Order: sequence, then C-alpha cells, then structure tokens
Amino acid sequence: MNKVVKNAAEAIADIQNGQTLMLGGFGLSGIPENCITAMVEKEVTDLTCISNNAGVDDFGLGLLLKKHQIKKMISSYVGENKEFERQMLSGELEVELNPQGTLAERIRAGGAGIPAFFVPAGYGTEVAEGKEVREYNGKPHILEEALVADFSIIKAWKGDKAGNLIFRHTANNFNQPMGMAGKITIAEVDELVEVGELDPNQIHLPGVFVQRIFQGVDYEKRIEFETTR
Amino acid sequence: MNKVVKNAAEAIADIQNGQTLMLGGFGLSGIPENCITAMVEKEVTDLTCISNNAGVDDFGLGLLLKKHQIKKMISSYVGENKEFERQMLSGELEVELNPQGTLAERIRAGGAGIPAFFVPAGYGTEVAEGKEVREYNGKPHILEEALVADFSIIKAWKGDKAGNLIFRHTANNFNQPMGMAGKITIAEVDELVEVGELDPNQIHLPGVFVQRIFQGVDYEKRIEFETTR
Amino acid sequence: MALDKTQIAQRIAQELQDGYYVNLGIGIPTLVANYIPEGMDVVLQSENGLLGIGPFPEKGKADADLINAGKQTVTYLPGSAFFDSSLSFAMIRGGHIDLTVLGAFEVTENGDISSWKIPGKMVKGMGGAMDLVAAAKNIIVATTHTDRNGNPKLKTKCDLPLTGVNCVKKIVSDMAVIEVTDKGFKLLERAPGVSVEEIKNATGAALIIDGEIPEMTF
Amino acid sequence: MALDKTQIAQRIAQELQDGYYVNLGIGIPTLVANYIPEGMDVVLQSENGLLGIGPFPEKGKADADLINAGKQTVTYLPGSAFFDSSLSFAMIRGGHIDLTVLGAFEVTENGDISSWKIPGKMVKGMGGAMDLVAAAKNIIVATTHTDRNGNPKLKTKCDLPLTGVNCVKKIVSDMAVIEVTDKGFKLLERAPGVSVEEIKNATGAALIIDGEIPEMTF
Repeated sequence: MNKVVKNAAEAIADIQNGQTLMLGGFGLSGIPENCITAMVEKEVTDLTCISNNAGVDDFGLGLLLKKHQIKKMISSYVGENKEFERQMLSGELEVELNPQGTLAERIRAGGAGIPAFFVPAGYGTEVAEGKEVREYNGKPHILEEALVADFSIIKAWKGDKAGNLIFRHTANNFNQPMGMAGKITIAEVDELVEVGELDPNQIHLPGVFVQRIFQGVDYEKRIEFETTR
Repeated sequence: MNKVVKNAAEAIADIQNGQTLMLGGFGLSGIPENCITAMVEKEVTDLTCISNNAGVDDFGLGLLLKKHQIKKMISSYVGENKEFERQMLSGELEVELNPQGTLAERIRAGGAGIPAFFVPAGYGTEVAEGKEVREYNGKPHILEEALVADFSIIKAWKGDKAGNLIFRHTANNFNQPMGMAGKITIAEVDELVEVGELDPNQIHLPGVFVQRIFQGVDYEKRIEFETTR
Repeated sequence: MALDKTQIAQRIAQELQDGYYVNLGIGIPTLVANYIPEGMDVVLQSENGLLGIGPFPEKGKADADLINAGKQTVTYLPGSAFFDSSLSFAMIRGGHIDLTVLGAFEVTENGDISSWKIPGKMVKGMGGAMDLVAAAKNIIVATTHTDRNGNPKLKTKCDLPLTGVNCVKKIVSDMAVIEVTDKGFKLLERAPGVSVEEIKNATGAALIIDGEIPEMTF
Repeated sequence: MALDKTQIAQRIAQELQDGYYVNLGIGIPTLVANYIPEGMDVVLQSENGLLGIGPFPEKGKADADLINAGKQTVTYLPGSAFFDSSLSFAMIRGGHIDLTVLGAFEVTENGDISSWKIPGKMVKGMGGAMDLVAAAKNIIVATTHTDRNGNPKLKTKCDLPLTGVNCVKKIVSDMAVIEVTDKGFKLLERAPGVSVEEIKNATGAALIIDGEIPEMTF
C-alpha cells in the first residue's frame, strides 16, 4: 500500500478554506514544519486549528497567524506568541482553551469512535460552563466531547510507505492521537523507509490511520528554550 | 526503582478472597501462566475475574474454574470451555458478557481516570439494557462505565526492574490496557532485564503502571488451534 | 446450483477494493483472504491486535504469540503492525476499517443481524462482533440462504438476540447477492443456475426485484 | 527570615518518598528536582510525554526532540519511557502520579486554586494544570506567601479564575508550611525566624494554630 506523496505542497493541495485541521507538536517540538510552510504558501484561510500550542511569532503556527489564515484555535497553552495574544484580545481570533489532558483525550476519542466521555479536569472552573456534571466515585466529573478534523497534519521520526509511524522522544506528544483523528491524516517524517523495514512490534501509529506520507526536508527543529547544565 | 519480586507466589501473596482481578491474554495467548498456577495453589476464592476469555478446561483460567475459585466472570467470548458453560448454565458462575471493544475500552478508561464514555457497540441489543442512550453524529450510543481491579495480572515479553514493559506480537492484546487499570499491577515476563536495557522509545507500558514484576518460569504457551499451511 | 463456501468467499472477494483495510470474521469470511485479486493491496485486520495478517505458518513454525481472532496460528507480513486490544477497537469503532465480513444466524430487511447467541443452547459470547457491526463503514454478511432445516435466515425480524441494528449493507449467500436498502432486501445477483423464484421462496421477507437479475460471475 | 526560592524547593523535597512518581510544574517546583535526597528513587514525569526526566543537557548537546513541559531542553535517564500526550494524561488522570507540585496565584482554605489566568491581562492558557490538580493524589503548592504588592495569596476565596476546587493538600511558602484541612488552613511549620504573628498577618484567612509551631529544618 503506497501512500507516498512527493512533498508538503502535494500533501496539502486539497485543503480548503474554512476547514478544521489538527496540527501535532508540543511547543516547537514535533511540529509538521514542511506542511505549515506549504499552507502559508497556499494561502489557505479561515482555518480552525486544533493544536496544543500556537507556535512563536516567527515559527510554527505563528507563521499562519501572522498571515491571518487562522480563524479559530483550540489549544491548551498559547503563552509564547505575542501576535496570537494581540489577535485574541482584539477579537480577530477566536480561541477555545482546553485542559491539556482533556484536549489530548478529546482527540484520541475522536479517532476511537467515542463521541463523549467524563473527566474530572475543569470541574468548578470556567471550562465546565454549560457542560453536564455527573458524580462518579464521589467526585464530580464533566462531560467532554470528541474532536475530529478534516485533516490531521503530523510529524513523525520514521515512517514506512504503508504509513506505519514511529515517533522520537518527546516529539511524539499530540502527533500520535491526532494521527488517529483526521478524516485524512498527513504524516511528514524525518526518514521514509520501505515497507518491511520497521519492526511491527515497535509501531506507535499503525498505517491504517495514515493516508499520505512524505519525507520532509530542511527541518529547522528550532529550540524554544535551550537550557543546558 | 526496584519492583522485582521472587516469583508468582510472592507476587500474588496478598490477593484476598472476594477481590476483583484483571487477567491479560486473548485465548491462551499472552496469559499470565505462572500467576494462574500460583492462585490455584493459594486456593484464593470468590474471585471476580475480568478477562476476555476463560481459558480451556485444563489450562488458563479453566484451572481456576475447575476448582470453583471464580464467582463471576466479565468477558467477551467464552466459547472454548465446557466446564465454564456448565457452571454458567447451572447458575454456579455469574457471567457478564461485554462486546470485546467495549471491554477493552472500559479497562483502558479505568486506568485513565475516565469513569464513563459513550460507544455505539451494543445499541439495540441486550447489552444496552438499562444503559443510557444518547445520539451523537446521528447514531445512537450507549453509556458504558470504566472497570478497575484490585489486581491486574499481566504477561509481557520483556520488562525491566522499573516495570517498563514490551509485549510481543499478538500476545499484547488485553495485557497493555489491563496493566493500566489495576490498583496493583503484577507483570510476569519472559525476560527480565536491568534498568536502562530497554529503548525508552519502545516501551509499550511505562513502569509507573506496574508495581510488581518477575521473570516467569516453565512457560507452556499452549496453542489452542495450531493451523499450518 | 447453490454456491459452496469457497464460492461465497470468492464472490465476496469481488467487493474488495485496492487500499482496503478489512476485518474477516471466523468461518466463511476467513476464506475470503484466499481470493484477494492479484496485485490488489488489501490489509487484513485481526481484532486481537494485528494489521497485516499473513498466511498460516509452515508446519513446525507456529508461534503461540501470533494468533488471529479465531485463535488460529498465523504469520505477519512486511508492513504489519501489532497493537493492544484497546487500540485495535479504536481502529474499528473510529471507522478506520473499510469493510467487515462476518457470518450470521439471521439478517433482517432493515439490516439487523443476530449472530452470537442461541438462548439456552449456545453462550459463547459476542466477542468483537457487536463492535464491528456498530462501527464498520461497510458490512457484508456471508451465509447460507437458509438454515439446516431449510428455514430462511433472511427475515423481517430477528428471533434470536441481536448483534446490531441497521448495520448490514449486503448479503452474499449461497443463492444470491442481496443489498439491504432503505426499502428492504434488493436482489442484485443470482448464483449460477438458481432462479429468482427459488431465491424468493428461500427468503423470509419481500425482495425488491428490479429488471433482469444477472447471474454471478467468477 | 523568609525563604528564597531554592529554600522553598528544598523544603518541598522533604515531602518526597522513595518510589514516588512526581510531576513538577514550571518555576519553583522545577527546582525541587535539585534536592531529591541521595539514594531515594523518585521518577519525574513531564506531561508532554516523558517519565524519568534527567538533568539539563551539556552545552551543545540539546535535542529539539527532547524537552520538558516548560519547553526547556532536558535529558532522559536509564529506565525512562516516552509516550504520547493521551497516555501521559491517562497516567495523571488515572491517579498514577503520587505527587504534583505547582505554583499558584491564590489558594483558598478549602483547597481551591487559581493559577492560570488574569482576566484582561494574561491569557496563556491552563496547559496541564487543570488535569493535574483534578487528579493527582497529593498536590503541594509552592508559592510566596504574598504577592508583589504584599497582598495575601492564601485566602478564603479566589478572586481570579479557578484552576481546580478542593484539591490543594499543602502549601509551602516562603514563610510557612500549611496544611489544607477540612477545617481550613493549619499552620505546620514556620520559616526560620518568622513568627506566627507575621504569618497570621500575611494570610488572608484564619489559621489553625495547634500548640507550639516548630521552625522548618533543612
């Protein structure tokens, strides 16, 4: 099963204005750099982006924000991006903030065919507003709904041509659950290998979830806070 | 962090009559053989066992059934065990049958702090009796609750002394989610290695979920239906 | 003449498409694997945790850690992946499997299916069948048209406990290919030499018959 | 004299127990890692997907694929494991983390905490804080006793948006160690040289004072 596309431009060619995207990564770690650049070039707009963070002013999702291509963000932490903050406070950008674990679980649930589930996180806070509350094990829980996307755009370490993926270190983060929740999942990888080269016991995300894959180029892999001993 | 116990007898020493256990495996593949034998010897009784299957008459959970140590089974398929069928039809054994995916998800949810969730499986069938129904995406779903256990008893391929586990082939099955859902999780492994010998990118079940681990002995690994070309 | 089991499997194999991920149930459905058209990429899922089921192992090479959902020893192929049961059913429930083929005791004209329990007689459990029928995009039932006593298995209402409702899309029996439409059973094809009249008589519900009904081809 | 940040971290480290899995928040909590008692096995969890955080990397060895939840480059230790965000929060939500240490803007006598939002001013988001406080077995807040303007951060009611309710178990501030009991704040220890009276004056809620209050020891 060959799911290989030539490059990011081909992978994202049919993304339409107004669609919902999931974009993997935590901070700038494990973000789909090639696809983000291609979307800036394509000038696709009015996007709803589900991503834990919003990049920084001049990298990651910040590049799409700068060009006003994003209409709404669903995130958990957006603290490193001034343009984001400006657009949010001015009302240009709609923002839905989720507890990080709830966000991750809503995404996994979307991929797993579970439309809604109860969690304790956010009870008694503004996150719970308008949500059903039910007590389990003596503790109040709130009902959260699944998230799905028209396209999930993720970054992996190694992938084979059948779409099987392996992530590296903490660059996995949201990439794995998001890979499950896209109607179409696009994976860009550091290293694209032939079918049969990956150990079937070590696959993090089986190929059934991935529709398109390509080997990325020119990864900058910018470090947000380089901290050394 | 050293979680190593000497053997199965030590691992299960504090299991009490009347407790709830999860036992990994699918058919006879990936079952915790050593711990099952130790429980037969310990003569612990009145157990509620959560396990996808119930073994065969003279192996796996069948050994506990034969000695009437099990009060209730929560399973999805129990077709290969005549003594099981006899005890169920005579009313000696209480049985709760779950759709296999619902069972797996209830177990994962138990480990993940999600007390309840909606699934489509079982709607309109006897599985849905008494359960809340809600429509999502135009399809009726039923509310299922999480499962947890006093002890989860699982079998892995390789494990390190900190409890990190790697499963082999289809012997993973229910072992991984059950490993998350035990108040105490006991892992028996084919091969116990030192901390640091396993690749941190290849851990299926991180050690935080595992409280006790030991290298099993004398695995029979019986094959239920040996089928060859 | 009615089809035998392998012919039913062969006919179902014609429903496969390039790139499909497929779950095959126990019995006749398993045989479909033998008729995947040459050069077509079809990946078989086994709900106990394998994508990419290979052929049965050679004699002496069976591995207790490598079985299918029917607990038979199997092999895996290049590009396979192993995973746990919760991820396996996430795949199924999440709609990532393109086609499920399974057996049935009864199927109704609105797509209900009973396949797992005969009260007082058989209590094996539903296994993964309820999850599969509730979630797969496309469900084909492989069955004989009538039971051992000649009673129709295609009916207006299931008498046995249900596995799922409004889910079966197509039936391939030893006598016919039938689509489950909004308006009921629609006869699409006849087994070679079997007449529309014979199919009607063997079916326990109305059949929509639209024009000439072709014979199956293999 | 009030404690400095490292002393707060040092005091919190006394709460660690052998075999603990611990999540340390950004800021003072991160410093607790420097004071884990010699020979004690404590595993640090980073909610972006790492169990077993190691020290910061040597100069020139930073790896963009290996960061902590504060987005700082880190290393990993023998016995570490990497995993995705949904499993990471399954760990947290499922109660598998023994202790969470985090900062706060305000804490109330019934254990409510606000830590993530100052309306109209700061809109960074809650990150994993709401999940952590809703689910960890044991939550310790590391904080200064008063804010920059000298206003109490320990209060009867949070004025800022909440992170969680009824969850904080203990507060280690620059002035005191305080337990959150069913009956409210209970003073356990004083910073060296800080009087009970000074602590009372800096606290915006009643303090339960039971007998002689010892000074912290290090």
